[in-house]
Amino acid sequence: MSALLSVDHVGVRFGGVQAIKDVSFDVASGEILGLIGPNGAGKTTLLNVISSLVKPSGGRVMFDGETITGRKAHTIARRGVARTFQIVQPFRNLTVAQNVAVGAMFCDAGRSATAVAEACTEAMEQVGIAGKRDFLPSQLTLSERKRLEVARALATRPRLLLLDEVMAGLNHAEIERIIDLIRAINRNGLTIIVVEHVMKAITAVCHRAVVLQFGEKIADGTPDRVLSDPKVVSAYLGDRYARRQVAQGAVA
Amino acid sequence: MFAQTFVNGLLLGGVYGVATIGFSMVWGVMGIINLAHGAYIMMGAYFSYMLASRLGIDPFVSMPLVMAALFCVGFTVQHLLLNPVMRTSVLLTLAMTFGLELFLVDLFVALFTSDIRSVNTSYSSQALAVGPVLISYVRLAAALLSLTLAAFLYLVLTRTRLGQAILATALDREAARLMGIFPERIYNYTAGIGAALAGAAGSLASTLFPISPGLGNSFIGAVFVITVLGGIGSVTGAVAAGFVYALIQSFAASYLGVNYQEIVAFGLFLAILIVRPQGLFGKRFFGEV
Amino acid sequence: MSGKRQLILATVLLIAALAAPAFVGNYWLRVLTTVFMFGVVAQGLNVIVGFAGYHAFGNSVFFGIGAYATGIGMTLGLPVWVAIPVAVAAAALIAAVLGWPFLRLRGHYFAIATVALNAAATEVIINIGGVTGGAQGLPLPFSSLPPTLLYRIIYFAMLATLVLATAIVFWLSRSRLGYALRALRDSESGAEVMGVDTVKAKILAWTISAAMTGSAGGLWAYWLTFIEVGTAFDISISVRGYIMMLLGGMGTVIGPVIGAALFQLVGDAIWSHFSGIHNLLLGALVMAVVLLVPQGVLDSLSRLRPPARRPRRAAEA
Amino acid sequence: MAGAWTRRIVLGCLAAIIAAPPLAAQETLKIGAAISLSGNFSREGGLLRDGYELWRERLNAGGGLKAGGKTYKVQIVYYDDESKAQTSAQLTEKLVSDDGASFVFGPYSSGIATATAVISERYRALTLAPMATANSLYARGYKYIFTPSPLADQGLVPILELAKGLTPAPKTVAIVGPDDLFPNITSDGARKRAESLGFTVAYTGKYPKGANDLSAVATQIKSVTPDIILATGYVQDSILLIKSLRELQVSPKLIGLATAVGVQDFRTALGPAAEGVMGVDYWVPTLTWKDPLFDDSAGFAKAFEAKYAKPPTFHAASGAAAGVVLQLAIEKAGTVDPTAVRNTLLSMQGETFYGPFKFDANGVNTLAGLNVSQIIGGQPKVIFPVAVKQADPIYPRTGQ
Repeated sequence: MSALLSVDHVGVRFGGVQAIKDVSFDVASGEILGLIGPNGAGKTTLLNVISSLVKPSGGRVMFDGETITGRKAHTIARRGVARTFQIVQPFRNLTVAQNVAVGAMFCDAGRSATAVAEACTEAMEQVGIAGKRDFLPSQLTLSERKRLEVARALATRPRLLLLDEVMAGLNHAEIERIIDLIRAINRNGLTIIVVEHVMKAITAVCHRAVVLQFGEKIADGTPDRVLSDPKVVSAYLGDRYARRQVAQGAVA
Repeated sequence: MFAQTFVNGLLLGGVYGVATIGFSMVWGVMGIINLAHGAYIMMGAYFSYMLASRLGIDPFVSMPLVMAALFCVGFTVQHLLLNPVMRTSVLLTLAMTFGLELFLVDLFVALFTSDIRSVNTSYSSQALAVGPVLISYVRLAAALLSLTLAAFLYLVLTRTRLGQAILATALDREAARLMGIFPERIYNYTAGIGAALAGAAGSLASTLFPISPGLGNSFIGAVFVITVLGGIGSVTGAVAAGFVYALIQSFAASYLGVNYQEIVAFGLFLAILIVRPQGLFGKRFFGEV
Repeated sequence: MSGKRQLILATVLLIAALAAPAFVGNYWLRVLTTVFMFGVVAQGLNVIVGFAGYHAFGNSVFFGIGAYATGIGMTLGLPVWVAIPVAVAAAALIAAVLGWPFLRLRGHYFAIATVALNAAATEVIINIGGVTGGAQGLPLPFSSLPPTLLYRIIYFAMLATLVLATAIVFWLSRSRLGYALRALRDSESGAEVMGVDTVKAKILAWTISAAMTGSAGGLWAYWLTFIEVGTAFDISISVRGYIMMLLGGMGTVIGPVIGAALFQLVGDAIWSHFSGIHNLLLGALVMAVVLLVPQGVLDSLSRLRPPARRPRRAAEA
Repeated sequence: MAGAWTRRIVLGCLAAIIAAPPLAAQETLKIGAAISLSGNFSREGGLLRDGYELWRERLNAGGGLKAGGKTYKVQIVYYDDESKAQTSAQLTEKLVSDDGASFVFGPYSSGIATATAVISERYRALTLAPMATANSLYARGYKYIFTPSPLADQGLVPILELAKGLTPAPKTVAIVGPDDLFPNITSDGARKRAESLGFTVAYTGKYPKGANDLSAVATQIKSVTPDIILATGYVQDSILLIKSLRELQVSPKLIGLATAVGVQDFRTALGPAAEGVMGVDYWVPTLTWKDPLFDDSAGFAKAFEAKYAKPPTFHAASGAAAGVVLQLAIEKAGTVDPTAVRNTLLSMQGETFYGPFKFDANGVNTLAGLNVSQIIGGQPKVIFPVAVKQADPIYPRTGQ
């Protein structure tokens, strides 16, 4: 498997705060990578660097063999990197179908109106919101809005999908549906980075996980191995608790 | 001339500061650009004038009264006119305050005619001579009172429960609500305080400038520039920027020519907006809008 | 209101406007011309505010630029039909150049920056003097056509400009650019990560907006034959346009035109009966509109329609 | 035009119902006036209207206007132009095309008048513009606009002429004013005249219109210590300027304003600081010119005070004088056809209480003169021209 995306010694500084410190990892084509860490670890910032909403102060990001650092966000989107936002950002005054259409419209300039409509319908059906196509986002449930977010991203026909906490705030049944959805879209060959707090989901869908703490990468490996790493446990639960857990061999 | 120019700017800066604080605070806390702020200043000046001409109360003495009256105006306007609109869209408040400004200015034309009035005190023309530099007593008093007011407001905001509630609401309205603060009530108080400060500025202006219903218009441009210069919502920033603005204007007028003072001010304003929208003096005191 | 209804309404209005000169005197012709002029200004604002969500309160700067460029062009000997297009191009070019720094500002900051731009332009025109006439104002060459003919020509020219502006907004409402603008209005980063070149879209929108506003200014200058900075760069031109756009419904195709007609005609009715206090009443009217029909009159008329078909709401900060 | 006719008929019927019994035989002469009753110029516009109104009332009370064997009642249709050129133009169009006014009384300020003159010109409606005196307006070749008042470039000239004869002879002059159409012309005119009279113009300054503080101007003026300070501003900024000069203890030998110091609120606003300030006035109550309607200036002042219970200002006087000029021209022409009246105006010479008039082809009154008053003991006293003076000038100025 060749690397579709490589994050190469990326650092981000906001004023005096080093939000990301020298983080490197690769994502292979077809892989689902989990990106986890406690609040404030810099996960969303890292996604922002990949989709170029934030400029890194050091390092670079390569996508499909090309450096994309410093490119405009929309050109990166057009190259095939799609994402969702942790706090959903639907276009409030556009209907569900129009929301998805924006994604379909701009990532391939040559697409005809019918092709746009087809891509829209396909994306909405895939996430299961086709029945709500004429609703406004404010009329959707949270779960539906999260799926709308995914549908918009899918409509851009991406090669890499960045999902930022699409499960946060959802109930069990809804989380199951999203997990099924992620698996299904991955089966179509889409590479995915999942940022998530729901550990069950990470272990269920990810092939591999990267752990960040205070902007630094502290672990990288299969979900099971990573989650039993003492450093990771202490990052989440504090040092003393971690030592005890490791001693008892009861992690995860 | 250099020293006199410097003193001119310094003396005026305080009044500019007071004229700006209320506007800046309302903008910072609620996201409302109150275009009627100039009308509030004008109303303050008329109240002072009335008290001085009818009852013979010196504007410096009647200022608390004027501030109380304007507090009520600001509070009521916020409660009846602005809070309902804010539920729809914050930017619509701009249209609302535009309408209010038209209404108030014309109301005062109808009440007082557009005759020009002025408060003349016995010490109006007296000045303290420091070497070749003259310091008008009225201007000096106005400048010192401005600083006192700004300091007082700063203490209210940082040391009282109301002040803390205002700051909390500015930072995060929803979080404030969770903490048991009713944002709309805080908005009423904020608007009241903003209007009271405008009233104070009007009071001071009545001692320095001729009074007419258009008085506020001549201030509102400066108020905008100073707000942005000082950082939106910042009390200390507004005062500091008031002095900076007045000094720049004073020097631009003296050394480039009086007709350049506005172009320099607006140029500066645009430059700051584009290069440093958080204002000259560091971070915003209140939350992002 | 659905697109179809808007189209029917627009057609009816257009026919009425085309027929009007046969029925009304020169005064009403002038009133209607003023309505069209503000309709163009409101449509210009609709593009940048209603679609892109950038509240350009100081758009009157392009009105002034259009007026002054036309005035200067004509005093230098250009015929009016050359001077106005040149002026429109000048307004559009200035918007395109200034768009890059200005449109990086958001919300209130952008709104205020445009106001400052308008004030700065005023000062620049005064201080340049010479060809702009400075504070003395700029008289345009006096047309020798008889008033009835001249004012009809201006009427139809203003109407044509309004129709063109409305057609552009109609095109925008269904074009890719329109989608891009509405998307970035609601979420700029959301639009960016979906492949929308937001910088280009915004600058394009402001350029279109400036061109519309500039053409209104150019025609106005020719119409009035004497322009001063205070009247050409009067901020109340764009504030009025803004209120008209709100009144009719921002982001709709013909809302701003309806708003212009309502506001201007009601305003005229007010000052002819209440001279001296009309600003008081106008202010009260503005407050009432904002308080009672903030979504615009078109929207209020269509409240009974199924919610999902409801036109866009007023964009929020 | 059908719409206009419908409206006229409806309005006509309404008017007939209301006004039918008393007047039927007499004809009406309609004059249009779009003036500022709100906005920046509401105050001056209101004063001007007072003058027009007084003329109309007095004329009608005396039986009306007689021309060619007919008697006309004069009706003036007023609209508020909001101090905006665009609105004024629209209303002037309404007046001449819709309301059927063939004569127009001009608005306050040259800027607005320049926008409306083009319309009355196109419709050949004769306009008398007593308060629009910018030279540029009368240099455009318009045929239908006339002003009984002197032009703006003369605005400060009489003070300079007066100063020339004073002892100790003043030498240096500072000229300051807002950057605006009318003041700029006055300023240029004063500078040229001062130089030709042998004064040294030590300082000329323009401040932005609507400036809220003039200490910078006062500081600059102080640094050149001129003998004479001339200000071209309006009432409000003149008050501000004098306050600022006073605060910085700038005390020249002479302060001269292009605006009338007789205006009530000028004196009340400044109090003792107004003492000794000179101002140019289009009209003063001691003038001895005669006309058949008001007799002389004292008669005008009396009639004005009887109606409005306040002393008249030059705005009102110029408005009433414009009415008298029109009245004399119509009576002489014997017709109310505007073009005929215009030709009469060009050929005739006459006088009103306001002063004598004889118009050149551009509509400028070549005989117009100006007066100077000074605040002496809290009251405005006429000091120039010598023939009508009430007091000798106090010079050097002693007021503080």
